Amino acid sequence: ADIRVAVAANFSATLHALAVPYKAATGYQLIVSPGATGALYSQIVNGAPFDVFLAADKLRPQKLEEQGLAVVGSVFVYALGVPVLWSPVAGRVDDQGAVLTQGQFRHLAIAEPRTAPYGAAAQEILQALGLWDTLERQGQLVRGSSVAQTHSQIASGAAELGFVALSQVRTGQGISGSYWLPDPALYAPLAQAAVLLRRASANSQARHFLHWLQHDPQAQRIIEAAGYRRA
Amino acid sequence: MSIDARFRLRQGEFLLDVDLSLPGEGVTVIFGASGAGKSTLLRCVAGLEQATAGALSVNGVVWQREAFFLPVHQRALGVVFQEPSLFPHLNGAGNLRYGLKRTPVHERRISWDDVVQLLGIGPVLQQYPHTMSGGERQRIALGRALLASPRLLLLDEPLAALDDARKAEILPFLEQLRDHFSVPMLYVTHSLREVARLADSLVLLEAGKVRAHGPLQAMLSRLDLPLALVEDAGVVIEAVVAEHDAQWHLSRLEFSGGSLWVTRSSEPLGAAVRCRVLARDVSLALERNENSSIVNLLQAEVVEVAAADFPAHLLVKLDAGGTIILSRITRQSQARIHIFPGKRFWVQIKSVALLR
Amino acid sequence: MSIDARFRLRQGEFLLDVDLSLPGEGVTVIFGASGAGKSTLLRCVAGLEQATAGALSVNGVVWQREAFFLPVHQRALGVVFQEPSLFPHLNGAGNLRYGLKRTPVHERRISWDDVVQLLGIGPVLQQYPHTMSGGERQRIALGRALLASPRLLLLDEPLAALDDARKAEILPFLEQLRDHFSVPMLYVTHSLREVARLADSLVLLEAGKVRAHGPLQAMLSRLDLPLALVEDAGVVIEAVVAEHDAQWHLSRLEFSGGSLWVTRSSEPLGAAVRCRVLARDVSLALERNENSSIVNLLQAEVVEVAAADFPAHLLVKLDAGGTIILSRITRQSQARIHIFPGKRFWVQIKSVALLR
Amino acid sequence: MMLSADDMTALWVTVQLAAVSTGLLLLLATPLAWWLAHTRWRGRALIEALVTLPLVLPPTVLGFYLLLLLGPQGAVGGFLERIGVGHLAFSFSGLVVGSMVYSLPFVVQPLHNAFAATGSRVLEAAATLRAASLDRFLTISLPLARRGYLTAAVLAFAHTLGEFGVIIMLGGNIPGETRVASIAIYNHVEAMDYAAAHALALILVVLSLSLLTLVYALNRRLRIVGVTG
Amino acid sequence: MMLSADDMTALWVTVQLAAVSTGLLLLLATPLAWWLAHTRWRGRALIEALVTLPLVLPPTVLGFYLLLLLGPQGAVGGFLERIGVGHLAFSFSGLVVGSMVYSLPFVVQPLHNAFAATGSRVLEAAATLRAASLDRFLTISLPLARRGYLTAAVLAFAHTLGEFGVIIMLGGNIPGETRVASIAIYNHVEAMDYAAAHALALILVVLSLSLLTLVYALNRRLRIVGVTG
Ligand SMILES: Nc1ncnc2c1ncn2[C@@H]1O[C@H](COP(=O)(O)OP(=O)(O)OP(=O)(O)O)[C@@H](O)[C@H]1O
Ligand SMILES: Nc1ncnc2c1ncn2[C@@H]1O[C@H](COP(=O)(O)OP(=O)(O)OP(=O)(O)O)[C@@H](O)[C@H]1O
Ligand SMILES: [Mg+2]
Ligand SMILES: [Mg+2]
Repeated sequence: ADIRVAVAANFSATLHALAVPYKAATGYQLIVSPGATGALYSQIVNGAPFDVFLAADKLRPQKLEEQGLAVVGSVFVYALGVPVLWSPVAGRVDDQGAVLTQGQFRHLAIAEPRTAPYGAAAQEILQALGLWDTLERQGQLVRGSSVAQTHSQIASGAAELGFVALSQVRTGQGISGSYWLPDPALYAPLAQAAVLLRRASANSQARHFLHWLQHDPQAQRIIEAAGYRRA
Repeated sequence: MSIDARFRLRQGEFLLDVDLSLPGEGVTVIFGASGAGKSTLLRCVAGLEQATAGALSVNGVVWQREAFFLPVHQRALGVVFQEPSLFPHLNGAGNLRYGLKRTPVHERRISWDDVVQLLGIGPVLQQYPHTMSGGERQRIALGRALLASPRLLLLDEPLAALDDARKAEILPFLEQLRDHFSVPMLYVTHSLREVARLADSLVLLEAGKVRAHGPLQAMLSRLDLPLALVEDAGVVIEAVVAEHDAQWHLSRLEFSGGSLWVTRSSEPLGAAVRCRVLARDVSLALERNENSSIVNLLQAEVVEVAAADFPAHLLVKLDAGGTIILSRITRQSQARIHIFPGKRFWVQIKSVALLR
Repeated sequence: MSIDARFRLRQGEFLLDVDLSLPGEGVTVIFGASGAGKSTLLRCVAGLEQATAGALSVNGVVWQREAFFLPVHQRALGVVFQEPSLFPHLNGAGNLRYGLKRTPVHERRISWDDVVQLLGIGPVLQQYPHTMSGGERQRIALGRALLASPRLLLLDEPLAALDDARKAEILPFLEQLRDHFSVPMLYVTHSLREVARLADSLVLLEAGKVRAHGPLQAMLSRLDLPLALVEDAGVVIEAVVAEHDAQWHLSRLEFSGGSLWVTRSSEPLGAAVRCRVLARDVSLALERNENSSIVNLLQAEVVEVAAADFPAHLLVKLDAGGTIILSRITRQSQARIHIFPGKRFWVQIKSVALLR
Repeated sequence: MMLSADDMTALWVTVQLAAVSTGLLLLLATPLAWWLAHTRWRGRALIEALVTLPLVLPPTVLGFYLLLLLGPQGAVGGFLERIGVGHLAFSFSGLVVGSMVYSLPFVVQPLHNAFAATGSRVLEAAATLRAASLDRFLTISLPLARRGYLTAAVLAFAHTLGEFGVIIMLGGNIPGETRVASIAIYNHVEAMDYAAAHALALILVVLSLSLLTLVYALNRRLRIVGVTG
Repeated sequence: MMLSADDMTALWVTVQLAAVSTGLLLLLATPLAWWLAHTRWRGRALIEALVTLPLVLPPTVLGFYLLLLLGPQGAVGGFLERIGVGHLAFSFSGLVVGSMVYSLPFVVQPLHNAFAATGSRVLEAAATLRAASLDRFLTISLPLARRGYLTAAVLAFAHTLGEFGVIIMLGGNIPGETRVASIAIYNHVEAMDYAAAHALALILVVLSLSLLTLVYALNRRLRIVGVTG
């Protein structure tokens, strides 16, 4: 009665929140293995015993599908990530993002654009604002290997501000500090896709969970409350 | 019964190049200056120098020959190294037990109690080597080698760090090993006293080569070897106990050239014993002189007169009824009482050391 | 001029407890059985045992007192340890230079060339310690200590690993240090020959305590100390060169009790020299006997007769005009020629070793 | 401070992993270190360098390569799969292998140094006392290399406790099997549950500190002598 | 095989970082290791355990705590900021500090062992030859601890080459300043650019292997003796 879920680290807290009502409703237990999407992908290619993969992007689930490691047609987007420019210090970030142009900071933290979707989004935003090259040239861009690391770098106070996931900073009490939500037009949507893995193709529970994740209203509510948008 | 050893080993500038056939029983002393190669020779015999080209057989058993090389641990050896190599993590008793435990019970011939008592190491059995004195370490090393009941003992100055009293206790024990257990020994020492006491034959090394070797008596009485020149030069006489004198605590020893009175021997009548007569203890007189504290008088004929190390001295080799005796005299005496080959004298021996 | 040392040091079961006032010049020999505490005493003097309760002053300079402790490297010492502690990463020359480099130029009194030549260590200067023979290591250690031009030498059996010939070369060098450079030495040895040759005073240690100490002559002529019992027992006589005999290569030494002929001395007439007369080389006669190779005859009066280590022997203490001489005789001789205190005899000395 | 049951499990897996891989590593590294200390072969330097190599790659990358090697399609994993043992990825055994590879240099180096420092004199003495080579090794070299073994064990154990990159890649963060404390901490951090992360880190630190202090104190107590005795 | 300019830069930063932090670490660890080898203080075991502690935490977590400490709001970073030096987060100097903390045990342990193995006899002999304690240290202890220094340097250097967790957290992956080779490889792997990852990994491995082999071979050539002489 266990479903093994490999989940992109940024979604792991939300998945834990989902697991509780899911278990209550079905009796099925989710075994959660968080990791970097790229690492999880490599592990699945090399035989990792996961039933379901909740990635941070759409690319890896699609690749697994192409490689025959996932059930064809099972890919769907379960959430859209929302990048946010954030600082734990109240008033440092204005709600127009003007702080970026005024340059009142030494370090701006982002996730690595090549490997983390939130990093890629941050790059697109900064490029759209025409700031990328300057910041890059002046060595002001600090990259974490994951968006969680970026959050740590900002939370520690070492970087004054940075682009993180809304899901990371939104709590039940709202968002502490100051933030700016960039216009979604500035970046490509951060589609996070799920896929049923081949070894679970006959696993009805795993299929049930994916169906529940995609369609159940309670699941949708929890995902939105965590700071994601609906697909 | 013999130990045949042929080695050629280069170490830096030094070349050891020996081809020896030594008696397979008794004590062979290796004698030579510092750096002559004594320790290296023992290491070759022990099999600790692997690179050695050579051959070695001990009483008929081949230990090394061309491609064949018996590993050290299969040679029933006991080695006392020049610098005691005790095991630092074992206490005195642990060190002693090391070889003992590895000796099959039926091969054990040497008793723990004897070794501990004779070497006087009871008090340090619980101590670790770094807390022992130099002499204590050396005695533990000796005991360790003995307790493995070796069939060949290689001893590299085993008594150098010990006082005379302690030496006097250990030497008879080594003699016992040699005689009762017939353990042959190769024994490195700089002490002529130990040579005289223990040696049956003698190898004289010089710069890695054998200068001379042979039975003890023959070697000691050769005037052409440096042995004759040292202060303690002298001969060793093999004799038989002929009489015990209870009143004066003396024993009379008989040998081919006459007889000698020595300190009372514990050996029974008829036993073979050995005594040492130092060249400097021997004086020559024209007449028999009874009114002196010198008790030992022999008649002998001068065989050879040779220069000694000092110009003032001469070495005289005498034949007392077939037994060779050396005497160190001054040139002045030679002139005064006319000492030359062929002439007979009364040989006065001030002191005779009974060795066995 | 004196070395005042008081130490109390416990090491396991062993307790060193000494309070000594030693002459601040010349050689003081520390004598004692293995484990008596000789090395420990030297370590205390060197300052290598920090935990020591005690006091030490060397010729007026305080090295240790209650709370004060002069660090080892500020004591102008030379130490030769019982087991040579050469620096394994330096070759022979590097080891020799170590102390030399740290000695201010104006304090250097001992020449490199002398040391290298006298110790015969030229051939091993480029070798590293692990390739040297035991004796070579010991000589390098000695040279290293000497080249630091110490004001006090602590020598722990410095010649134990050496052959007699080598010893005979080194001893005069040590004497020279003592006399020309007035370097006092504390010298541990088991060799009575070295004692006689070098010592000016003697400390006898037993189980960590001082059994006896005093000037050499007094110590050697005491029949109540174990020193008198060993085979090499004998006295040392201070004399003056009175005559040289070119023909016989002899020199005549004069002292209060008469005169002795010895091997030709290189000292000029009038020089003070030292010679050694072993108890077993001394015989007693009722009459003067000229027809013997014994050249040295003295007249002396018996002072004391004591038992020796063997029941057959007696030790006789004689007074030859103020100079004490020991003789080892047999009980039989005593009975035959009636030796007892007060009686005068002709003392025949078979051999006299000229020491200096 | 309360730990979740999951964290307790992770801690327990960690301790097991560290103990097992340290133990095995000491066993396996011993002959290698011994050989390095005694061989006169000229190619030795290359082997020494190879031993150090696991340190040079970033742990995750090393983990990645190990995954390729030990996974079902890898040379080793595939072979094990075929002979019925099963491949090593995502299993406790796989983690043990990974930790051993990664900690290899910390074990080989101190042992190598310890064996080299023992010197040949005592071994020669043992040989003359009828001890064959394995016997000599067990009764002389091993006890005299005690300090080296302590260092090796401590470094390997501590390193495995804190290891993360190799383990997450090769083990896959599976609760109860391959989720160790370091990964649990990572999970907390990724989930922004800093309090839980700090708590677990603190417990890890306090436990290790007590254990290490105990080990070092015991070692001092048992210490007998330097090698030169 | 062609490397991108970025990768070349990262490689160069890596080498600089490894060289500087290894060098500084050897300097700083020497007195600590010496003290550990010679003190008889009972609390020594605790200090030994503390030295090992950086290994116990997962590198990213250690990096996080270091970031807290060295960042502008940290005790150390804040102090440096006030005296005008600037805090250490996201700078090369910060990386040096981080690497040093993380590699501390690999340096202290071998040096400690080497100093302990030297034994007191040669030091006593040196003292009797007028060498004061610093002099003895420089002329006797140091050369006799050569093997320990080699091990320490190799482990610290190699470990810094492969270090990833501490560095990315503390350094922030700034090209030309704090982006090192390990991060670049990691990124290639994560981005599924395996060719680039393999290329860079291979270069790192080959470079290290050559360097280490050279070092070990030279050491063999220079090797004079064991400690027991
Ligand atoms: N690796 C080497 N390089 C150069 N010379 C060496 C080497 N190994 C040994 N020797 C030399 O070989 C000679 C013989 O050494 P060995 O230890 O056999 O002498 P020994 O007769 O035992 O002397 P001792 O009485 O001083 O102990 C010595 O002069 C030593 O310097
Ligand atoms: N830590 C210790 N525990 C127990 N006994 C010790 C300790 N350290 C030294 N001893 C003992 O102290 C005694 C004196 O040692 P020392 O080295 O001074 O003797 P020594 O007179 O130089 O003897 P040798 O002539 O054999 O060199 C020895 O019996 C030794 O066993
Ligand atoms: Mg020798
Ligand atoms: Mg001693």
